Amino acid sequence: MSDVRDRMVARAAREIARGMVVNLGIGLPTRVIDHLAADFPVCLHTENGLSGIGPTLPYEQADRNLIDAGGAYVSTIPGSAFFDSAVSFALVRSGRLDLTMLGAFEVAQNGDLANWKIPGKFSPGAGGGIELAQKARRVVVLTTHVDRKGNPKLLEQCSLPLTATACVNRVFTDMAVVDVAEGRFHLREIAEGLSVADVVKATGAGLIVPEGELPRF
Amino acid sequence: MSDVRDRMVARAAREIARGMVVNLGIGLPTRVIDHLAADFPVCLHTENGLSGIGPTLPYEQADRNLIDAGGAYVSTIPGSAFFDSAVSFALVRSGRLDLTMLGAFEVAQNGDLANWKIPGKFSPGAGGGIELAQKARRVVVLTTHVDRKGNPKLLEQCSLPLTATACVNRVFTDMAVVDVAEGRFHLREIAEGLSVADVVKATGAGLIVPEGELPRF
Amino acid sequence: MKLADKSCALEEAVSRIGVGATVMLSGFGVPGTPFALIRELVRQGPKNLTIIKNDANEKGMGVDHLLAAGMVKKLIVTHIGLNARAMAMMNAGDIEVEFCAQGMLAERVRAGGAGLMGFVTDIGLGTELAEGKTRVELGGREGVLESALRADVALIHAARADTFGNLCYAAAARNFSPLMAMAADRVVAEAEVVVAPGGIVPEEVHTPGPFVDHVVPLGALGEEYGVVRRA
Amino acid sequence: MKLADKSCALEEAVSRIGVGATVMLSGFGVPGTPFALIRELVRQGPKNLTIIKNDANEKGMGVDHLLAAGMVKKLIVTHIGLNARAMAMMNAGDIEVEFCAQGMLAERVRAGGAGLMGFVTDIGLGTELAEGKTRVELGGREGVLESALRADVALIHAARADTFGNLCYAAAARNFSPLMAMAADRVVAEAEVVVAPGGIVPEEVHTPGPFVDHVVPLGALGEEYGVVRRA
Repeated sequence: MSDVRDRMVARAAREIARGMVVNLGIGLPTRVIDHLAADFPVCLHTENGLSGIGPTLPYEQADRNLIDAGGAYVSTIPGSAFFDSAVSFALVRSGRLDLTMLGAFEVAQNGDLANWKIPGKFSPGAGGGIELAQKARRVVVLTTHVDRKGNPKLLEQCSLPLTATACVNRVFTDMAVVDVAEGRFHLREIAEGLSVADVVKATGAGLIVPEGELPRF
Repeated sequence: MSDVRDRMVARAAREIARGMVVNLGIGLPTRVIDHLAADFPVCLHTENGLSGIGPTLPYEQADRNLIDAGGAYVSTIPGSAFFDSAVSFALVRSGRLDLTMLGAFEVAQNGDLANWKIPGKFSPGAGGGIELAQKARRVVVLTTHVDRKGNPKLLEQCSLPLTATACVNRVFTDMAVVDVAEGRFHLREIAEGLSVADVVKATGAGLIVPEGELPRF
Repeated sequence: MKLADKSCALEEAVSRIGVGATVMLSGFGVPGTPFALIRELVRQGPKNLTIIKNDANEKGMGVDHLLAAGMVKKLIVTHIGLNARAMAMMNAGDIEVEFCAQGMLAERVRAGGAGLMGFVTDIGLGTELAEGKTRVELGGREGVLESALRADVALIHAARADTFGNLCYAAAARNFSPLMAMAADRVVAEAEVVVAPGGIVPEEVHTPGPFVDHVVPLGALGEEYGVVRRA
Repeated sequence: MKLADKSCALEEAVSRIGVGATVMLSGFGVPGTPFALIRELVRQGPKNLTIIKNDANEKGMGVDHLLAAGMVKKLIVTHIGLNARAMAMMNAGDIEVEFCAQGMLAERVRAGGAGLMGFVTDIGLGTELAEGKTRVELGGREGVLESALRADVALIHAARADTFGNLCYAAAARNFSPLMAMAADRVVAEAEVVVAPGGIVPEEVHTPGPFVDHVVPLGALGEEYGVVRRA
């Protein structure tokens, strides 16, 4: 993982407050685990039926029945619990999930999220993402600021099918930390070595930039 | 319990086929247990969350957490399972309950059952009776043939609020075994010492009487 | 990572139940009724409560104390036949009583706990239980709409808990507990035994810790928890 | 009273799945997938099946065998991204695929198992998942109607069973099993270990025996059940 992505993930980890119940999506979000201290009180949830995820295990030590929703072999910690898929999403939908971190294809300035389908190209099904995005108390996105072709992922409007409407609270990218509030993107922090102009240029919607020096990550 | 009621309960016990899952309502139906052999394969269900009810226990041997829906202290048998109230009624509504035996205030010739409410006099709530009556694969009623005032309980139409419509398949009384089919009562068996005329007289609706000698219980 | 400690004193756990609150109480008869939490609620005395419970317990037990103290505005229950005070207060118009079929109460609470708005069922069709409910056609069949129930607070009795709030219930004391423990904004569990995280096997947890806000260790159990000798 | 013995041989347990049947399969990825029952189903070969499962497994495993054998008419799933054959067959129009949000699939199966007709939810509102679904207003909020799912047969993998059909699941292999085990007219459970009634503590049962029709003891587990090394 590149240095800036590692800093971005480390920064995102600070989003997690003591005592939260948190679901980390497949990909970059899962790597947030590496930045949580062993004695930090947090309950990680995975939608296939486990609260209290412990460290990921190498194949040699893996329990064949103990995976997370991304298929990684994980472990338990003291106080872990297993449950069925209905209970797992009851937890999500009834407001017991304090925070979810998700990937994104596109985020719109009103908080719309598209991260599950590219019509004609990629339609594997949404899995549990719909409910995580719609119902977690706080939704943050971890993503590159632009796609592989250099096109911005933060947009005025999403062009792809939505995962959920007006759900994203904050976006962590390899360039910036951006809040979504009152229908606009707000620049909060900026990666080391970049200028505000770099971020503005890479963003496909208006970006409200506060006065003064921005925190760096 | 009077001799004829005991014979009625014993007769009702023969209604239970091998391997059935059965719910026995409060009162007379519960006494059916005493007529089931120890090696007879049957799974008794109680709606407060137990499959595989074992014998009722005296207070000295009771487990404070182990009651049936009527509040009696019961026991488990090898293979018993506990579950919550949602699972318990899932079992009832999804067709896994082969048979229920219930009490009745009134049964109509179309199978309507009234057994939970006497407006202005007795309105304690229906408990689990509504779903047992509506959803058990087979519903049989155990009741006296007439009420305390001598009025018939088997009627052309129920006058009391219904528990469920067209649900009763068979009625065991202290006078007779009566089937409900095609909107009519059909006399099947008769208690020792009674005549068909006795039963007809005590029944508040037409009673189809087959040719020939009726079985006695 | 480790899991948070949610241990809480009895008084504090119950203290945020305000006037007019909706409170779910676990239990079917004696098994599962959180008698200690109810006694503390009576001591604190908020009025105008809406109580959601299977039944109204018996005289001198559980819900009956709330009724005697005049704290109850409404009961949502399946059966109150064993509590003469509840019957009398209902008949006198001193409390409102909403009766549900038992499995419907379980499902309505569960729907609330599962973050659903309601469900469609054919239970009660053709009886007065379906009166006034919205009819819905689904898959060519007719049903009625039943709405989800949620509460401000759920008071739950558990046989065992760990300090993170994982709960286990004994025998038929389970009944409404796992459902109500999902369906309230604040979930308080009293537990006969409280262990450290790791003291309950993950496969044997009945209510996962994330649903629970406070764990109250019980000391010696009061008389109400015991076998009831009715004879 | 004693409880019935539902032990059954593999071949017989699967034999009543006919052409055109709807079949639920437990499992989320490898954990919980009833690989032995699926292999026997492939051997028996009924066509035009509708398969309800969280996912389509990976290449050479579970559902993929059914797809390869041309036995599948329709998949009702949440995600098939790890099975290129399923994606290709969908894109070619060889199979129909109905996608559900994962928690919606869980709830639709559970509703079927709970004898409900459906439920009302706000999940998917404002997205294409809500398109074509009936709108319902409940408690002043708008939702969509989701219909219950049931199957002719559910094939379930359990870690332990008793001969009456009480089931226990291991770790994250539980996922859809307790839901599907309620939601089919015939429920077949394969089990790694089968014990006599009494061999499972009543409080630790995950699926109560009355829901289960057949218990198939597994011998040594095939390779498919093991840890998948993707690297």
